[in-house]
Amino acid sequence: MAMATPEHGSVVGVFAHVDTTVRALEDLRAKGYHDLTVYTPVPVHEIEDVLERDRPVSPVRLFTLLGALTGTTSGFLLTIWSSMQWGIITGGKPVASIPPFVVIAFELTILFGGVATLIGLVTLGRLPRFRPTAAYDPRFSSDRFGVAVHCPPDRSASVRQILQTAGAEEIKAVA
Amino acid sequence: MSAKAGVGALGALLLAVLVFLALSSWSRQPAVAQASVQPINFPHNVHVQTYKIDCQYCHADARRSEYAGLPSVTRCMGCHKITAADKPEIKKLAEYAAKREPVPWVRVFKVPEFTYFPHKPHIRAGVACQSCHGPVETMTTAAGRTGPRLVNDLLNLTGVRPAAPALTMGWCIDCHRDQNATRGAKAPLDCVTCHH
Amino acid sequence: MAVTEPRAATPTFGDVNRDVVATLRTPGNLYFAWMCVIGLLLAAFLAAWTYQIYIGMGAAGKRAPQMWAMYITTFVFWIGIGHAGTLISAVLYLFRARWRTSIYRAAEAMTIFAVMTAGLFPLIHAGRMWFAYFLLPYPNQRYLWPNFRSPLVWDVFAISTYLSVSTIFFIVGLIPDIAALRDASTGWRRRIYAMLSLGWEGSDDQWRPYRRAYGLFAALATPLVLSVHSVVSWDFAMALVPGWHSTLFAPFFVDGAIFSGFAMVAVLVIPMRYFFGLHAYVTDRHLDYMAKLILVTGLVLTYFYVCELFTAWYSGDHFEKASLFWKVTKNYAWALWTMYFCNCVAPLIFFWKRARTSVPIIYAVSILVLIGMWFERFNIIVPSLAHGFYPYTWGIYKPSATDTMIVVGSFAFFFLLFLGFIRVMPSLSIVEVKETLPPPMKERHGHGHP
Amino acid sequence: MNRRDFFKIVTTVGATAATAGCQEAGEKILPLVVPSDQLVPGVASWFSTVCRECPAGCGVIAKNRDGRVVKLEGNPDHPVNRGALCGRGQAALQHLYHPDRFTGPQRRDGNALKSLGWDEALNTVSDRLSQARGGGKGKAVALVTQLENGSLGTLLDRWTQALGTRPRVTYEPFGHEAQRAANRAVFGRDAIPYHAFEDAEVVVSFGADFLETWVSNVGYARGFGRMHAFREGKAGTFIHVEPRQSLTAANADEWVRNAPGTEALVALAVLKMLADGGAIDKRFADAAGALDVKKAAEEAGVEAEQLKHIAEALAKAKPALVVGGGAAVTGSNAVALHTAVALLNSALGAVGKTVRFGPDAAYGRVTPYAEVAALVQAMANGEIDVLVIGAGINPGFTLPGGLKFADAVKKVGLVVSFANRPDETTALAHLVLPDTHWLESWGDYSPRGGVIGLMQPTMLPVRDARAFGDVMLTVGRAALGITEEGKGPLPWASVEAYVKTTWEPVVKDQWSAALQHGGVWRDTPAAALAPKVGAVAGGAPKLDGDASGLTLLAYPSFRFYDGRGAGSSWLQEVPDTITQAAWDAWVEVPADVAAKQGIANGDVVRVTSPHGSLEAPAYVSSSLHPRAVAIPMGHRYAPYHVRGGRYVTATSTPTNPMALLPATPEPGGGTSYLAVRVTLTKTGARRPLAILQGTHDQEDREIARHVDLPAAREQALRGKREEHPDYSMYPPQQYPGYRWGMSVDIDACIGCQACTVACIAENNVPIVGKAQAAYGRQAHWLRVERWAEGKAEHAHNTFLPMFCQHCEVAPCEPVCPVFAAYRTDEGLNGQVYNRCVGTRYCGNNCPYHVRRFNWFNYEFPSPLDVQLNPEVTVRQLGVMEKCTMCVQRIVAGKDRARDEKRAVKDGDIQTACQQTCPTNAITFGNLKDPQSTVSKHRHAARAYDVLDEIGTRPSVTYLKKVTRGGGGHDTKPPARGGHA
Repeated sequence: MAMATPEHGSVVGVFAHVDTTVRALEDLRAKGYHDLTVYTPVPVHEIEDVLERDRPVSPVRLFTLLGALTGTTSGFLLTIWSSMQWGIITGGKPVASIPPFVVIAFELTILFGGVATLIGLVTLGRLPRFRPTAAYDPRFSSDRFGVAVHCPPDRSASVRQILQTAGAEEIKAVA
Repeated sequence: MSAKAGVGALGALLLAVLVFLALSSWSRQPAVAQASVQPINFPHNVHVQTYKIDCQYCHADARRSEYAGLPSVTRCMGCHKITAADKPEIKKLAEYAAKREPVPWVRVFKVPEFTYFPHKPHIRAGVACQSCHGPVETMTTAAGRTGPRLVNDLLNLTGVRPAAPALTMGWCIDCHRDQNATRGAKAPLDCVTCHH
Repeated sequence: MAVTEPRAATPTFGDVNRDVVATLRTPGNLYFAWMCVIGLLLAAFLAAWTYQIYIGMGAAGKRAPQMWAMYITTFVFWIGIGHAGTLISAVLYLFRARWRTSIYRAAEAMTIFAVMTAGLFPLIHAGRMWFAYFLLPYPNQRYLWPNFRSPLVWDVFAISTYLSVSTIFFIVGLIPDIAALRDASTGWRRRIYAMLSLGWEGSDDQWRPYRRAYGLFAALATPLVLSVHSVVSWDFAMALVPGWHSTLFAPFFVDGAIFSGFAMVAVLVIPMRYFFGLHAYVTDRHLDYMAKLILVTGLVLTYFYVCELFTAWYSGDHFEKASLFWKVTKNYAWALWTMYFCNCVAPLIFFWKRARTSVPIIYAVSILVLIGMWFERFNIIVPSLAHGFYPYTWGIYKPSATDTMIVVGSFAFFFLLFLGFIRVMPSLSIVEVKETLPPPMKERHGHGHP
Repeated sequence: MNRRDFFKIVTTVGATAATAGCQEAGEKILPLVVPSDQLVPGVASWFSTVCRECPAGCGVIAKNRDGRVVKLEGNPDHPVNRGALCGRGQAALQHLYHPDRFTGPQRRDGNALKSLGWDEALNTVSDRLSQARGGGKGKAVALVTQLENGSLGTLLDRWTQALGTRPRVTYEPFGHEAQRAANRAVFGRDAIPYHAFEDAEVVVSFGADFLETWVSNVGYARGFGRMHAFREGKAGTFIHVEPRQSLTAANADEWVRNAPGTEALVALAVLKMLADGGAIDKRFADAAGALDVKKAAEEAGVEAEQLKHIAEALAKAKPALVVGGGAAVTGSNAVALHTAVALLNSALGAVGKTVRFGPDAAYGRVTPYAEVAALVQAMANGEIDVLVIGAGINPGFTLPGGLKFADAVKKVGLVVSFANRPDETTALAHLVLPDTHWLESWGDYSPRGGVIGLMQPTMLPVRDARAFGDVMLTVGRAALGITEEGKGPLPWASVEAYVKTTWEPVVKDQWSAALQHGGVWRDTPAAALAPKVGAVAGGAPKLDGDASGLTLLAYPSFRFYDGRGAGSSWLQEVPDTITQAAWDAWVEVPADVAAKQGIANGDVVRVTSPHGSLEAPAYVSSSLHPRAVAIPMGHRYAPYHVRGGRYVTATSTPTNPMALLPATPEPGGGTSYLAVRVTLTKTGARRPLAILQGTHDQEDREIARHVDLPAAREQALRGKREEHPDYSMYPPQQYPGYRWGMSVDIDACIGCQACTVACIAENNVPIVGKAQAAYGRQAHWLRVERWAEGKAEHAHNTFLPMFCQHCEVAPCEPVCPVFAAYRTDEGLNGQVYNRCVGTRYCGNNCPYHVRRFNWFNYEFPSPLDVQLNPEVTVRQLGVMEKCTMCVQRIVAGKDRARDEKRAVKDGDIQTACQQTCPTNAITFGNLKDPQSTVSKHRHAARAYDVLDEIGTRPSVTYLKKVTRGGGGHDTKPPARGGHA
């Protein structure tokens, strides 16, 4: 997981191609640079393969599971409890008639699951961001790939070297 | 954020449900507001406390009718021909009596629309007037804050359930349920008893 | 309106951004002309609705025995339309059908707007719509709760869940695209897009949960798609009315919904492709696939129709048989036969490959299918009620000006939302289209087209 | 405190309880000025009086709540109606609170009427009267009133004597003059006897519509119910002879459709057959003379077999009752018919048993129509200077067109009408002095010998009005030059004073008891009378008009009588049970004729006779005799019905069949209703009728079921109901207290619609108007359906009152999203208006379609809103409503029982429909009490649930109709499934 530490600056390499980006990443990792942020216009398998190698699976699914379970529980709780409030009989059926309540529980399962997933996405992706990170470049949303390497200033030359060799179109240092 | 947080969120939600259930069982009391403006400044406190007149002496229809009834001018004059006849408020009363006109009292208590509320069974069941009308014996002109209020509704919407305001449905139900539970009364909880 | 010439070559990542941004240029006069028509229809819709609220439901042509009529018909119609979008984005996503990418954004937008349009109808339909909030479960001073046994309450839950989850799904899909728009725009637009994109940057720590979440949304939305129209169908299936009380209804409705949904997608995407010059993205292959889907769902629907007839006959239920016989032969027979023609016969043309790639034929069949599906719901509701259990009340429903205006106005409402959307948001998913393109490589190897 | 003050109660308390709207700040409560020991605000008081909607004179009790009458019920002690009331009686309130009622006197000003003061109005009349007297033209003063045989009548007769005017004329359109003439001839009694239907075993009617308007329809319907309805294996037989299938005919076990005008012939043929068969004394055969039965049958268009059957039934009966002559069959041979009927009764030994002279009907005191016609002639000749027309009658509408009353009236110097709302007669009057409504009046009325009903005001006059008698006393004294009360030949201050004076010797100190009781009644013995047998000429009636034309059957509407009831929107909207048409009038056209002329339902046809013509929409009837055309009388609209198109749009041409009739009376002196042949022309216009019933064919749905008499007897002995298997997943509902239920005996139901009107009155049911009713938006909680079986031209009809079935497994309840429809723990289907959102799902899902929706905010045009029952919510736009089993009465009944510290007993609570039913077809009670009538009905052999195969388990049980064998039509129901 990449975190820009304030005392460190970043060196950003802008790439036009996937294979060059992958090469830069492989090289950086080989040299022991793990504090990387990669900007891509689309998720790219090749890049993900490099990055995901030593990372755990994203925990979004836990949010989904918990949300969904909450939904199921509250669906049944709400329906059964509120029916018991008056105990009104309709159509000769028992007051707490489970089959119809399954529908409500199901819908709440999906709803809460969806909302929880959204919450997971927002928290884990640290959204919203009100100010762009320094390393970001508008081209990254179109057709360029970016590799930001967070390193102390004294290592930046070496990083630049690696990026250059990999085939970066442009290299810049940001705060 | 982690799985721990998710468990925490679920816990918080369940807790919220419990708190909400707890709040739901708040008790009920008639709300009192400032006194109404009436054509004659009728002091309930004097009549009830000083002269120990029973409510139903004047509101004589309560025990036999849907309405509690208001005393006729003649009945008022029965006492006030002599009693306090020189007071300005009584002179007003005497004027109505002389003109043979009813006193245009202003309504204070009114149940919501489409609701049938008969006094008779409540009197028969021994419900004190004050349970619904508040401590009228301490009031000058009758006062009551009744009916649903926006603040109350909004609080309800947020899940906090404040005590139901007087003369709303929840308030009636609270009392009926309470009476059935504590006194073994047979206060009906059937919708059509009041809504027909 | 600028019509961009189709470009033959495979577009690059940059082309995608440019082409999509191009769709957001100031539109031409034709667009504004359409908007004027829509505006007028909407004004009529609002006037009719206001009148109906003021004077009472009697303004609409409802009566005993048709206590429900065109409003619920149109409600179910729009809910059905709202199926294709999520089906394309979720189910086809899970099945990794990559051809979905170029149409799914439009389809999803259509879904949400269709469900929003549909959502108006229960309100329009309620005799005291100002008390519609009684259907929501919230603590209140009356200590009253909705009746969770009522299919209408299920509807409230199903539709609001569907709308919420679809909207979340839709917005999540939009975020990276809005970021792209942000980066391609200036001034106040940029600021708005920046806010809407939530500061999306496309960094690997964002893509990771994003991809995961997207898959989960798809997994949640799939049973939801199937459940929503099932729940709507239970509005009928749970009732006793002959012609309604059938276990067939849930799959029958879901299939019909997909059927009409695809037709509506075709109706929307074909002009979009033409006006926005998106031939490179929406190719004849896409049309072919959609036509095939329409054909398949149409055949399934025909099977259900046959089942319905067979069940009525084979069950020996007197009321059911009488109701069906009446529907097929009496006052509303024209509506039933229109439906059979539009839904069963018209799509058969797609057995010919040339029809599947002919834009006019696809367009015409899609419109017929939409008409047919509207009539399907009409046939379920109005004629069934007209010939129910009790002969005393048998009668014929006549639409009034008010309900006609409201039904027509609902189309205006839908198109207002849709046309507005395609002017301000990318109607093609930038990210997903790029995903299907070969990624830019310096050396030729790796990905090809699926 | 005097009586006036008694009602001077100003209170808004009651009025606001029922009406919708926002809570207004500063709402006033006005208490009584003087306390009252008789009246408690919020508690109803009941006052008994006599219904004057027709001359039958049923006893009525009026429910007064907070000074206003809100409901009428039959007086349970009154010997005529025993608590029941017909729809017209129930709807009298609509005339009391009629929006068109005049406020104070009116004077003609061109085409309009203008208000004027009472003094001026009375002076105008008295001046004119004294002028006439002074000029020695006392005989130029004529007084026409409705049938007033009590104190008011006597008072008015004194008035005519004192002023030396023409004798008073009592005008009743249906005066039964022919019957009187026949009884004069046969028994020497100028009277209409009491017909004891209840004691008969077999009733044969030759056109007498005794369940509709004939003489005393409520009393006779009660009697008929007791005689005819199946009870413990006993059931009487009823055979009806009439060319049209009237409501009465539809109730017959055997309806014989004869050619129009041949009732006398049929009656004589039956008499002859009886005599020839030796069942009766041979001498009665003389009456029939040389009549050939076969030929007569042929002429009458009936099978000889049917005549034989009638004769056999009569011969076997112990005792029998023969009645004849409804207005529709009263033609130039009406006296012959009645003579034959009298002879039949006499021969069968019915006189003294089921035909009782002694307790004679008040109708016997009506001035024969011939004298009315003579008066009109005198008017036309300019002999009349002052014409005073009392309240209740509308000669401008009800006199035959051939008499040209409107032209004759123009020759009269001063026409004074006492009608209290505009009608065809006030349109001709110079001065209108509105009479008080009978519910606001003092008086008395004797419906039959030995029974005198007392009338008292049940509330203060709704509009500025003065009692007819009071005004006549005032103007009479003034015309006589007497300025003070208490002097001269007319000393009484008011009718009230006169009534009290005349009753003083009768009741002595029992005045208030009599008032409370509703009058005094004592048994009058039946006279034994020997008949005088002479030859009767039973030939065809004389008919004016084209010989190729169709015979016109003008018949009194059971909803409107002669038009008196038509001012009520309740009665207008309640459909005619046979046609199920509401509001508009129609021309019943035989199917053959319709097919030939291309006439469809709703096509406007012009009906022309030598005396006039009318235009009305056609109703194609397959049961009407192919040589006849039938038009109901009494169809007219009140101004407020048509104003602004409220309920209907005004028709430009008359729809009143009286316009087609000749002036000539029949030999008995009565109006000749069966007197013309008419031609039909299709005008090309269309005016669809508001027909509320979708179809009369139940398509094998077994909604109305029947069982034949032997099977019913056999089952009754076994005494067990066929139980329908119950397939519930769930345990049955438990009822901690009561479980309310109802039962409807469709064998007893005669389709009179009284229950529908009572329900409207009790439950504030709104009126929607013709177009809305035709479009399935009628708001009735209760409807009386007619289901027809068998051959179309000879349909076998069953009447089935349908209302909320209060199902235990109610389809309406679970679909309601907000619990507005739910099951109470006393077994009702509650409907909570406050909660209703108006999704109408319940309305769709109710298999019986008895739920009603408020499509609009229905209005109750002032002052009709004063009638609204304060105990029942007036429903708002957008909510569903339906029968509540009169839950307000249940609440009140339980309250009464609790006051007395006991449980509710069977009979404590009566629903409005049950209370008014003349034949006791409807029962309400506690199903948990095995001794209650409703429980017994529920488990009776004849019991069934409508649409039981759906499994709704209704709380309303129906008892099958019992079909009697014999007769010309198939009585077997089409068998299906396992139900008998």
